[in-house]
Amino acid sequence: MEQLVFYLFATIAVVAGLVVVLQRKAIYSALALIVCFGSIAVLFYQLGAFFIAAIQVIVYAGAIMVMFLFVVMLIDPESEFFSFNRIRRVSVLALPMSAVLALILLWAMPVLRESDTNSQSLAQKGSIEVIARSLFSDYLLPFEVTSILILVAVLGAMVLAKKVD
Amino acid sequence: MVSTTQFLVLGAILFSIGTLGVIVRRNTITMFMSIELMLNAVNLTFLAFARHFDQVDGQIFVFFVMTVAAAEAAVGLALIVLLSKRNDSVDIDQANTMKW
Amino acid sequence: MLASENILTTLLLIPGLGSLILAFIPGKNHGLIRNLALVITLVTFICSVPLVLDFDASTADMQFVKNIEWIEAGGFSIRYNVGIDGISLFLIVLTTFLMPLSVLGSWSIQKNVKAYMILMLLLEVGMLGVFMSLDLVLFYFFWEAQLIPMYFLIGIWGGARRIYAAVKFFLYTAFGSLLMLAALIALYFFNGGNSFDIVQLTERLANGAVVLAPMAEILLFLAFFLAFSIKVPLFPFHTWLPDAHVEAPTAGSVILAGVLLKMGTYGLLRFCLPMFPTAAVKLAPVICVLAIIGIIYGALVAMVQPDVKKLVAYSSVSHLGFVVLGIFAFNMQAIGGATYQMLNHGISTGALFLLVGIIYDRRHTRQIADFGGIAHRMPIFATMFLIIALSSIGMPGLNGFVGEFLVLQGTFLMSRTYAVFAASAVILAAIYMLWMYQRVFMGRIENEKNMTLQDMTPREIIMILPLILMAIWMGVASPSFLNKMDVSIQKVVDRIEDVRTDEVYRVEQEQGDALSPVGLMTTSELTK
Amino acid sequence: MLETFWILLLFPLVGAAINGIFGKRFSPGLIATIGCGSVFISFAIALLTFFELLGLAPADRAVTNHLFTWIESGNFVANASFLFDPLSGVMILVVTGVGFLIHLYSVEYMRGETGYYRFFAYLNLFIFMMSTLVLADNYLLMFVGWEGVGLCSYLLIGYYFETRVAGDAAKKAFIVNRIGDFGFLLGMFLIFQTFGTLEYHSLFSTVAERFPAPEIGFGVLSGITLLLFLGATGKSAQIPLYVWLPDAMAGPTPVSALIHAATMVTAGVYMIARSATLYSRAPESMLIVAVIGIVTALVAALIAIAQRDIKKVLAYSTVSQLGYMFLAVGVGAWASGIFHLYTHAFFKALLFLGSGSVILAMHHEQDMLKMGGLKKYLPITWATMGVATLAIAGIPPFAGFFSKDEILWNSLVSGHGHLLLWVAGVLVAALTAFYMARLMYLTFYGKERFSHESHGHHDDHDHHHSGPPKEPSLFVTLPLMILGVLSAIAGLVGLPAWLGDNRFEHFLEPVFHYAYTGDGHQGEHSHSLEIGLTVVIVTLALISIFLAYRFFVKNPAIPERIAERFAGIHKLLWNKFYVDEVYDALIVWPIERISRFVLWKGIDVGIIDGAVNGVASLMQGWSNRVKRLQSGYARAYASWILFGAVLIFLYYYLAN
Repeated sequence: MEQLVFYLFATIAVVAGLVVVLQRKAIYSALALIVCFGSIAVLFYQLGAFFIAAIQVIVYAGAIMVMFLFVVMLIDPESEFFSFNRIRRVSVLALPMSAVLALILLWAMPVLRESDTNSQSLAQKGSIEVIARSLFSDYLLPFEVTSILILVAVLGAMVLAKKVD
Repeated sequence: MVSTTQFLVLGAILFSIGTLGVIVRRNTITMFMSIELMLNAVNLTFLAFARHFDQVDGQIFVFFVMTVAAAEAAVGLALIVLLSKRNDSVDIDQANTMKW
Repeated sequence: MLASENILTTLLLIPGLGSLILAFIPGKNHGLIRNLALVITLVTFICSVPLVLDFDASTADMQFVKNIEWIEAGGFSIRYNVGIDGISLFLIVLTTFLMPLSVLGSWSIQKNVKAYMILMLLLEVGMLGVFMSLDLVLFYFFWEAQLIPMYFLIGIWGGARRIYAAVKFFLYTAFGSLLMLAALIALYFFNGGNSFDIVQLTERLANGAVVLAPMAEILLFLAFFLAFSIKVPLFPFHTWLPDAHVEAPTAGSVILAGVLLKMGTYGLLRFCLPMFPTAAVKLAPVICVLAIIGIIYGALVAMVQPDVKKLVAYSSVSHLGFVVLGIFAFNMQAIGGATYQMLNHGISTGALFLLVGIIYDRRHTRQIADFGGIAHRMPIFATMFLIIALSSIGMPGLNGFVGEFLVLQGTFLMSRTYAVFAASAVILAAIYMLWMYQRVFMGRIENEKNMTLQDMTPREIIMILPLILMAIWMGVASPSFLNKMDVSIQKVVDRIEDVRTDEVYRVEQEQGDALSPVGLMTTSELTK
Repeated sequence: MLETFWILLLFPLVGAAINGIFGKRFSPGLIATIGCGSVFISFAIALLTFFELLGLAPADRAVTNHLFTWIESGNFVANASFLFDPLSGVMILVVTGVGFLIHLYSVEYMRGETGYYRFFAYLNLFIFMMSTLVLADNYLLMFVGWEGVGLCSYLLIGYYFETRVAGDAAKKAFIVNRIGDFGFLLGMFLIFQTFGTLEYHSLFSTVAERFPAPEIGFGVLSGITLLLFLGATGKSAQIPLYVWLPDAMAGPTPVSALIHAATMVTAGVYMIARSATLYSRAPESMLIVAVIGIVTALVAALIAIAQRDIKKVLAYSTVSQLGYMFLAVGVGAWASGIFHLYTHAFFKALLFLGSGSVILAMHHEQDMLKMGGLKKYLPITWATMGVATLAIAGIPPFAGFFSKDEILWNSLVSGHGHLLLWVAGVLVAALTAFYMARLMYLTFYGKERFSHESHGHHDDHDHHHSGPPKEPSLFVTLPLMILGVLSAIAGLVGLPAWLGDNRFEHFLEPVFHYAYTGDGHQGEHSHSLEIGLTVVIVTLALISIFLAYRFFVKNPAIPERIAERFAGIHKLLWNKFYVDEVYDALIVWPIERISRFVLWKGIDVGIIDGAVNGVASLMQGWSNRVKRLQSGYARAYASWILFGAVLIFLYYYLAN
């Protein structure tokens, strides 16, 4: 059952990913990406990261992607054709190189002893409480810094968006 | 039970797809989305290892990656808007002034 | 007045803080800035006088030492360690002496006076620091620190090709100093990672506490030597000098020739000889030949220069060749003469550049062909120029002669051939200086623009007069300087002699007394 | 005065300083008073000291004044200390005495010049330097004076610096002198290296100790003496460095008289006499000195015959007479050399001053072919110059006769002498009589070849009245008369052996105490031989004068015909054997060209800077290529990142 779920959503994720990359219209790409994120969220859940899975749906698929959609609608990008005319030499290499990258990543995959996998405490580990405890003790400083980062990002976005002429 | 390796393979595939997208697409927004895809692939790997080693740190890290991604998206999209207004296009190849 | 250990620090602080004060003065207030800079440099000079008065000429140890913690981390220790001996004493005084004069010589600067003066003061800090540092890292710090103000002085207030000249100057020097940095660090580790203390290191190298492999010694020597010889500059590393001099503003040239070049020769005396005597002895023939080439070559090239400043610049190459030759002749007269010649060159070439600056301010050209007969219009200027030119070509009774004579005599004791070639510069110097003098000052005024030239103003006379008096004093009363250097130089010479005797001994051991080796001959010649 | 004779040096120095710094505001009278007064005081002190010296026993006649240590480094010490002994006594008297007279002369001669104060300052400075030279008690201090007089000579030759000729001549004089100084310097180094001191007394006693007999072959002493001699040839205008002296006549005439006739140019002779101890032990050098001396004398005398410029004739005559002096010291007749130096100072100074008087009267015309018949206008000048001419021609009982006779006699009979030297010497004596008589006849006799109107070529000197030439004032004629008297009688202090006692020689003897005199042949020859030779020489001189009379007064056409007949030789002589041109082509031109085109443009700019800039442009070239990677296309950058990442992964993958 678990395997079935995994393969189902993994396939959806890969296909959706390919659509994102290959689709000419940005709006379709965005929608495909949402699908992809959703299926990845399922996989997160399967990994026991319940909290992260929830955030994935809420923040990523929800907030960020909506922002993307807004932008797509706002500037209405023209359809794009695959063309290598500008930087032919580099782009021609892109596909094989991506393939090589994938191959290397697969080849280099660490051989993990599955027996080491410790899934007894999945529920505990993934619980909000565990994460929160860690976040507000060991990772307090990075956490706070992140808040400043977001603040800066918000301000930056505003300044940038406003600055036109 | 799904093994860690399976997740890692999936992560690798997704990452490569994202990479391909960044390189071949000229549409800035699509490039951006490809980057998000790559980030997610990485997140997947993080979580796989978190489970594998039974540690919460991986999840924390994913949390941070997401925050950064959000911030990045905010600024990045603002930039895209700006760029499209300036160039009347979201074609990345038209924004080629950053060179010698 | 001041605790003796604090004098040197005070010397660093006055111009340093002075530049800070200048930073807070409104930039438009040119007059105030100039006068303040003058006062600051003068005060520095006055504070350096006690160094000469209180200097104990009977010891070769460092004096006025201040040694405190600077950067300490575990066993790693970089200290603020300053002090002087007979070699650096007068170089410091020379620096403080030339600074007020160069500030006076910068009155015609109109562009961004404030930044200019601040850079001048920082430059003084850097130069003084180089001469008084007793810690390798501190030395390196100042060595690099003076580079930056000079770079800007040339690059901002220079002539038409100033950028090229500034970059060339910077790259040449930086190239050398990087090698030196590597050598410094190597020395630190050879010293057992103990300290960067120059005095301690020299002693440990001398008494065998630190032993360098022959190859290591040669490499370290070369690393230091290259840095210093570029600075000197020794042929064939000299081509940055004419460009830098020609493009630099007057004061820049004065400082460059008067002090900066001395840092190279000072380094040779402070590092190369006492620390790596064996390598120095081994490589001396090559270096001496380069120095002699520089002497003759510089003079010949100076002869045909159409630009007065470039002529003086090439003459510096020639003069500094004398200094290097003297240093590598390894005896009292030669090294004493070389040290004296450093001061002489600072005085006379500094004055020459100031004088060229005076005429440049009036005519905005330095081409010899543009002048001629200006002795009519500027008799005082012509007279002063002549005195300084004579001092530069080694007229007895003026300073240049004493140094040149001692160097040549010392060289003669080492090798007659070298001395003969080097002495030929006596002739060449007369040719290039007097030929230039004739073309600039004698004859009728052909160029209409020269008809309205004004003679020197009181400010300019005040600027040159101390240098002339100094030239005469140093030419007549040389013992008042040489006596203070003697012991320190003797120490360097002794160190070299130790090595040479060892070397001779070694060669004797190896060869028996079947053949008399070259080294033996030179030593026996010396001891005769 | 013996304890403090050094103060005589101060007066000219102070005089020079006062006139040099403040003279511009002084009246000419004040300037002249300071200038002449300071030298006169020096002369008076010198005279006093000299008489005190005479009061001492001959062996004690060497007094040293130590002032201060000048240079001290290691075992090298040079003091500023001065020595008064018979040799320097004679020299200082000549220097300050003749110097004073010439100062006096200049008061009138230079009147009205713009740089009056400058002139007197330089002249005083010269007296100071020359006094230093002769009074120094070590070689290094002598070198100070040696260079110092060179400098003053430079300044004074270049006095009329607005003319190109003067500037060139000044520079040439200084540079040629410097070539000599190069030798002098090396000589000093060699002395110090060998003997460890430069101080006369200790040096000479050491030399006498270490070299009891002359060295055989070419040794260290020969090296030292030849190097010093190189210095002497520069200063005293001997072959090969004599070329500067004729040009030096571009300076004012009093300068020519003082520096380029009476004092400075004799410094070389003085120096060799001073170093007699060294020279007498280096027979090879002695021979070279003598040969160079006599060859110079001959060459210069030949050139003098064909010159038209009155001062040029005198200049070559000086070179020639200096050659005599070198012949003297070259054959070991030190005292004779100094004796000739001493008499020559009087009559040659007189000749120059007289020629100055003529030039003044002729409104700065120096060509003798444009003079003639001046006797009736300038009687005093004529008379005094006549005395000097007789003196230089060696006609008894004038001063030159005694000194020249001594030299020629010694060149024949001394240990270093040779018949050839004597023959050449006699030839020079005859030539000297001839060209000097020519000078006199062309100038004072025959037709007047000038108009009475203005002759001034130099407008700026035209402060003298036009009209018939007339004798200048007492300032000019007084020195002439005093020198005339001295030229006539000065020789009497050194009578030849057959006439009595050579007191001059005896007086100088203690100075040459350490000189080697082992195998001298003097005294073996009879007085009758000496008298006979003297008669021969005097007769030859008289014949020469007669010939000159025939040529230049009686029948002026003869010289022209001779000149036409031997056009080649005449041209050669007129152009001074083309020595200047040869030096120019062989030395000056190549050095200048090589410096400019090979060293500067070739090596400096071409190779060294070329290499440096080459490295820079190589870098630039490569970065020009590499910078294309920076295309500005974000996707390209991304591809490169990917490429790099792949490489890194590959590396790790393959490495494991």
